Amino acid sequence: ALIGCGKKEEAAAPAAAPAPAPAAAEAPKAEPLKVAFAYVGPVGDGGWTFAHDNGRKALEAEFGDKIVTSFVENVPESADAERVIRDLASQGNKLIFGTTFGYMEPMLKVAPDFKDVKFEHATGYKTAENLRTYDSRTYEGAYMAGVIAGSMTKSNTLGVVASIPIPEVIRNINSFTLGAQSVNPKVKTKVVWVNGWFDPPKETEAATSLINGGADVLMQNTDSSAVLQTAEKMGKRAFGWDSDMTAYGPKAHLGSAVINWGPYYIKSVKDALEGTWATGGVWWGHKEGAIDMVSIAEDVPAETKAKIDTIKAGLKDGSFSIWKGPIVGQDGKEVLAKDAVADDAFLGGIKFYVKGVEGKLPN
Amino acid sequence: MLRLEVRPQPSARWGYASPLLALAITVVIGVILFVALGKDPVRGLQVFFWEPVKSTYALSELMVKATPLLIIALGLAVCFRSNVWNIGAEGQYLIGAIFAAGVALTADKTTGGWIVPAIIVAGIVGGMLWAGITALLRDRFNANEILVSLMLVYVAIQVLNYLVYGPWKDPMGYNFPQTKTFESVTQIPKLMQGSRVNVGLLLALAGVAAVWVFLFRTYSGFAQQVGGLAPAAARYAGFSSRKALWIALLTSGGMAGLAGALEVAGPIGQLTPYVPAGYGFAAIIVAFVGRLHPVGIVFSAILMSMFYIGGELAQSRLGLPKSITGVFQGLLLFALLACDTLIAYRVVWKK
Amino acid sequence: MTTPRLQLTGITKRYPGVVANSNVSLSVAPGEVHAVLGENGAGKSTLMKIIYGSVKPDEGSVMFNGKPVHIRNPQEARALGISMVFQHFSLFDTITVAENVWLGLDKSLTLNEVTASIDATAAEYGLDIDPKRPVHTLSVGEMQRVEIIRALLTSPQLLILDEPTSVLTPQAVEKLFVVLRKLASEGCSILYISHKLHEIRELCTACTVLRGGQVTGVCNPQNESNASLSRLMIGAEPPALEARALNAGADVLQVQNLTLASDDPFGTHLHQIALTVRAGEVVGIAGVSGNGQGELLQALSGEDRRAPAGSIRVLGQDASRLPPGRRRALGLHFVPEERLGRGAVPTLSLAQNLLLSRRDAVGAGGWLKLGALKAQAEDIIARYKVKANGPGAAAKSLSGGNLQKFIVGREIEARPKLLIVSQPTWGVDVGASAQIRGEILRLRDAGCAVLVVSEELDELFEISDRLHVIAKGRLSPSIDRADATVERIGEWMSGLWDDAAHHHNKNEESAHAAA
Amino acid sequence: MESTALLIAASLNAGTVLAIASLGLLINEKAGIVNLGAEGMMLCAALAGFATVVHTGSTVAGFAAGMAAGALLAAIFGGLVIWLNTNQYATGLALSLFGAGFSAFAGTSYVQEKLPEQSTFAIPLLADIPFIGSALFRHHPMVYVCVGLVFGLIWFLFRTRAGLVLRSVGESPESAHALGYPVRRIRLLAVMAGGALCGLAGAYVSTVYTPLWVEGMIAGKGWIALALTTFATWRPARVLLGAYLFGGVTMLQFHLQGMGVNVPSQFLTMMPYLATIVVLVLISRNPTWIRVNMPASIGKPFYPGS
Ligand SMILES: Nc1ncnc2c1ncn2[C@@H]1O[C@H](COP(=O)(O)OP(=O)(O)OP(=O)(O)O)[C@@H](O)[C@H]1O
Ligand SMILES: Nc1ncnc2c1ncn2[C@@H]1O[C@H](COP(=O)(O)OP(=O)(O)OP(=O)(O)O)[C@@H](O)[C@H]1O
Ligand SMILES: [Mg+2]
Ligand SMILES: [Mg+2]
Repeated sequence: ALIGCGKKEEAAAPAAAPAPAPAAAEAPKAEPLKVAFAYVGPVGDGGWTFAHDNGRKALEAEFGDKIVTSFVENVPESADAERVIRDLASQGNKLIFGTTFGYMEPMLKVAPDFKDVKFEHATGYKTAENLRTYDSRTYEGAYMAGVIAGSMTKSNTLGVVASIPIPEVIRNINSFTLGAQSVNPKVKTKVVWVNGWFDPPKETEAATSLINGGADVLMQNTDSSAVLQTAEKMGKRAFGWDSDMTAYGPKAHLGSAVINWGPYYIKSVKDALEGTWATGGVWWGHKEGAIDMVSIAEDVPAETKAKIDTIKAGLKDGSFSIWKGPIVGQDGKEVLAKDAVADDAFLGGIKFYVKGVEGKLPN
Repeated sequence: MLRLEVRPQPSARWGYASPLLALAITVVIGVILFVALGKDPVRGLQVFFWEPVKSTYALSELMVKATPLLIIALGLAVCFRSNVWNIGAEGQYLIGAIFAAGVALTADKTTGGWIVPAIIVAGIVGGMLWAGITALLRDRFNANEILVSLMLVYVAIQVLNYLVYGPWKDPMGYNFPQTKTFESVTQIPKLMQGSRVNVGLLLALAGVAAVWVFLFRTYSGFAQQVGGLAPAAARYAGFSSRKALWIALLTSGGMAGLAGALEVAGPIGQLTPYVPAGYGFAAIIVAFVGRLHPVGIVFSAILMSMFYIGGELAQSRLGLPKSITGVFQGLLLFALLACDTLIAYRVVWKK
Repeated sequence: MTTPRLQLTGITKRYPGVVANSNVSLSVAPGEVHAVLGENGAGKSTLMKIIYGSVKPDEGSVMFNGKPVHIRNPQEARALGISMVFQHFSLFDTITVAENVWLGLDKSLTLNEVTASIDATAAEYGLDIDPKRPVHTLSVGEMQRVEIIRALLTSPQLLILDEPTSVLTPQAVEKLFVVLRKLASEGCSILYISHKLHEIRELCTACTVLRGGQVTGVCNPQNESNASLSRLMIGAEPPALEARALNAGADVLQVQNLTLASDDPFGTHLHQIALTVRAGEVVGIAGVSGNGQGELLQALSGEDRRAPAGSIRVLGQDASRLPPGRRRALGLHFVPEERLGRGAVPTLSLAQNLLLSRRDAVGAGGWLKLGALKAQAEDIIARYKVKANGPGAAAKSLSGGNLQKFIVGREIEARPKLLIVSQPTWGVDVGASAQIRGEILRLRDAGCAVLVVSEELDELFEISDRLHVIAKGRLSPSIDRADATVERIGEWMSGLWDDAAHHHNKNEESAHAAA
Repeated sequence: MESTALLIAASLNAGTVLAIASLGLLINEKAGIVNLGAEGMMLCAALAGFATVVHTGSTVAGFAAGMAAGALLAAIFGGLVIWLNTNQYATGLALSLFGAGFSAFAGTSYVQEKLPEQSTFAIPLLADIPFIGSALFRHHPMVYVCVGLVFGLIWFLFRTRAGLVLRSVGESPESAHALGYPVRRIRLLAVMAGGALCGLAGAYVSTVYTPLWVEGMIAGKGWIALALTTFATWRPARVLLGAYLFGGVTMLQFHLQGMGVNVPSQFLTMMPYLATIVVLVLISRNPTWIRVNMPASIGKPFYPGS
């Protein structure tokens, strides 16, 4: 089952207090493992934090009374983060997930003081003995969305409501464009930056502006459903992002590029329980079940759907690479030679638009 | 009918009792709220009023949180007492942080300890400059300072974003929007091992004394306040309202900038888009709850920090959303404003 | 005997710490012009507000045309036929005359109908006014006309006028009296409040005197003398001031060619002001308020520092651009007309208020010597007999007269070489007025130059050695008190003085004509 | 061409939110009260409106709920400021803070809710006129209601006796009191009317403009609405014009980005705020202008001596 498919009942479930572990008393076994999450947004953002919280729920479903989970939401990426994470560690949590880039430095500071606690940091790049990093290949979802968008656009103009110009977002815009061009070489992509992850009215305004500018299929790399809703209102098409957003725009929805953190969290807890946890960094994609394109709209041509299935299969068995040369940059210069496959270092450092993306990359 | 009647003299007793009454009202409403939400009220109060002070570590964290609030609120007290409504301290705090970061980024392995004072001075200058814009527009064009200073907060946030996404981005940082972490020599010296409290706390306490002396023991402090209490009297006395405006804004801007510098070169240690944490706005409440009095502000900064930390703890301990902090802060301020009426008026029963 | 129009019995009104009215009874016959006389704070306004329904009495009853009434608010009063012109105008500056009048009427008239009736009433009573003008463009006299028209349009049976003449020129007062007599002859009763004895004796046929909230006498003022009324009012005759010889010395204040555009859009521009005050003399400036007094005083005190260079000299030094503090250092001290908010900060203590104009208790580096400050305040309180709760009392807790005594004391004790006083006894009772005037004259005899700006001609005649009149931003030539008459000064107040008295050249005169 | 029309349309829509709130604040201020709590009232109203639509499915009910919420909060503010004489600025700030906290707190269970589908609007015939049709005649009715509100308010303030009374209370509460008008009650009504309009604007944001609920979703619009009243020197028509201009600048930043204008997006994001400052400066330079139009008692407490 796809945990990314957000169900309303799940979201409405009361925020998780550390559930009393009734099993602990009966079971002669060891204490349950205490697992904690620090979230950057509200669990109900319907996007990034929501997806992480679905992962947490998947953990509870998988391990039952062997673990106890808790979370703190809305932890600003400021000096407060360190206190919250330190508090979680001193509360006896043995595995702590920090789900945003901004917790990297605070976690680096706390980790050495709690050698027996394992820290996991999403989207960062610095590690320590008891701190490892994890991330997901969101660009795979963006690419698949691009394929669908390329086949559905009538104006040959796509729009992306982009959050902030970090490599991940630029990579997603590029991948989206590459996907579209793979089925429709005439496609152009317009990008509007809103300089934030979560600002629904602004996302609405940006989406409106893109549609006014001629875009008829939109994707967003922001965390709310506002873009999809705007497309719905204005009679255009769009995608869900991070979680399944079909319900927010049933007519506009073309598919949702979801992140499914469950599998990784399950693996991580397993590592911790079995004593096999070791530092490092992982980057999971469709292959590991972390990324998917779901709820594809019925009016998407069967041909395109088939192509998506091929891509998924190719990603799974490793026979297909999204970032494979020749890839030409916006300025017409080749950035990836023919048949060269980009490695993770290349992907992690993308600072250019590919050909077909309009406008100048900020800075 | 209950009526208000002016007291011949403001009541000194109610001056002290009103904050306590306001706090009591807030606590009562809090207890009702806890019960309504099905939470144990005793546990709830514990989380807000006991856990944040129960250990040395907890206390030290309370101080970390309270220090910037205290510093900014002190400056705002001077400002509000002068009847200058600077509500853009958040922007001044940010620009202070940016200036401080600008200096901190020049440090390398060989830099000496002089860099710390330089960082602090840069922060103060930054905050002053930003507040100076408001002062200038108010002085030259009579533009409303409430609105200008507020709009400048949004501008400051974008300046910060521009820098961390652009020119100041850590070249080794995988393009993430943040500067490199500052060299350890730039770190504001900590007061003791094992806690994050730094000399900022001492600066804040020195600020309390300085503001008290300025306001209540110096001629210029007197002149400053007359402008706020009775502008025509200030003109009559020959106290320049322009000077008062500039002093008010530069003081509060400088203090906010100082807080920004202490925060980036202290607990944060680098410039990120998340430096704006709302301290500038919260400090407005701190200043009011502290009656715009330096000593009162010490207590209100601590109280406000307890609400913040309590709000964090209430999530992991009680499963309450963090926004409960804002509810309590707003309630406290409402209650205090209402209770303060009792200082100047007494309630009488009249048919 | 006819039923009285208004009959008050046993009215009592208590405020915290003050009994404003105590067992007051009063009766007004139809068509009678009835004076209510009393010094400041005697309770006159409070009594009138009770009649008009804006203040509720604690005890007592009101009968109107023989029927007991409970007037709960001004609307009800107006419905009964009671109208009131307040001591402090209740006009709105930014809206027009017609709209102002409209707001004071309860009938469901349209604005156009109101405008028409204003024109009609204005014609009938000779109260000339353009209903379309915004109120802020009116002179004070015209504003009062608006108030009176507003009252008349309700066709009142009882009209209350609370100190209507304090802002009028003597000629305007005469005109007002004509209107009031006409009204009375039509059967309208008038309650006329004033502490100007000669006015009451001229206009009124009955008089109720209040002292400390109590009725101390009922009489027909036309049968009384100033002295006898005064005795009823304050329980004693006002101390007479003996004439003193003039012993004028060197020029202390010299003002020439002071032309200054007001920085207030609704203000008066100053034009070619010339003025000299010598040591040991009191120079008075008469005039109806709003004719440039405020602007002139601001320029002299340094609150406004835009005066042309060289236009204001103090002891020979150019002071036109100096800030107030530097002028004080030259010996110029100033008592403004607004006590609360300008002369003193309402919420601060008397001691702290000393710091506004005195720096005696300021030590090195601006350090405040609180002990010295307190002692100084105590000294002034004792010397000037200020009734206050000690040097720590907030300025706003003092009565108007006591605060004025404190402020005058503060400035006089600074040993000024030039004292400028605006409205020295405005709203101050007879006893305190006499004390303040006495202090001013003592200062003059000690060789200080004194400039007094006042709207009370009696006061100016009493203390000045020479007089000027200010009108429309221009200052008349000076006239010795001995040569001045009320008629002449009254004429000058409308700006009609002989230009030939000044040595103007032709160019300047044509400039005047153009202005 | 068409994209310009759409830019205009989007600007009008964005401006409508600001205009409605700002007109409400204008009513407040005409009576002499400044309510810095606009942001908090709009947030609570946005939640109230959203929740009502979730439960009833009726947008109109949502608007009504938003107005009620706004008026209720305004009444609390008014009670403190008008009867207890608390500092208007501080009380307004408290309301802003409380409103933000309370709406976030009470709204947690609505974050994932969504609203029933909404119909699109077009005025028959007019909507089909090229350019003008898509610029002006395809809006949610609220956009036209807002224009109507402006004319209604102009009529009320400057043509009716009640409006004159309201203005006179703002001009000189002492005089109005002396003439026997119930100043405090009038002020309270004005404050509540202002709150109701802020509430309407808030509910419009959460039910139509961006039909969802997330905490803090008003994102500074309340503050800009406050700036607009000064900006417009307290004239309703100028408020509308200013709001549209502001909406235009907001939309323009995205439009320029879409056109590939080579300026860091942060600077474009700054534009609306800088524009506000610039206009404030231009307006405030002329003190006469402000003096004649500004309610004289604005921000000052009034306590009638009993
Ligand atoms: N609202 C009030 N609250 C408390 N005391 C008041 C109030 N109004 C008037 N007083 C007091 O009541 C007394 C009578 O005041 P009132 O205004 O009636 O005097 P007045 O005779 O009209 O004086 P004036 O000649 O100065 O106008 C004064 O001592 C005054 O201070
Ligand atoms: N509106 C008011 N509210 C409360 N107290 C008032 C008010 N007006 C006056 N008082 C108080 O009443 C007392 C008398 O004030 P007021 O100025 O009327 O005195 P007064 O009798 O006119 O004396 P003076 O002749 O010296 O002016 C003072 O203590 C003053 O503080
Ligand atoms: Mg008096
Ligand atoms: Mg009176």
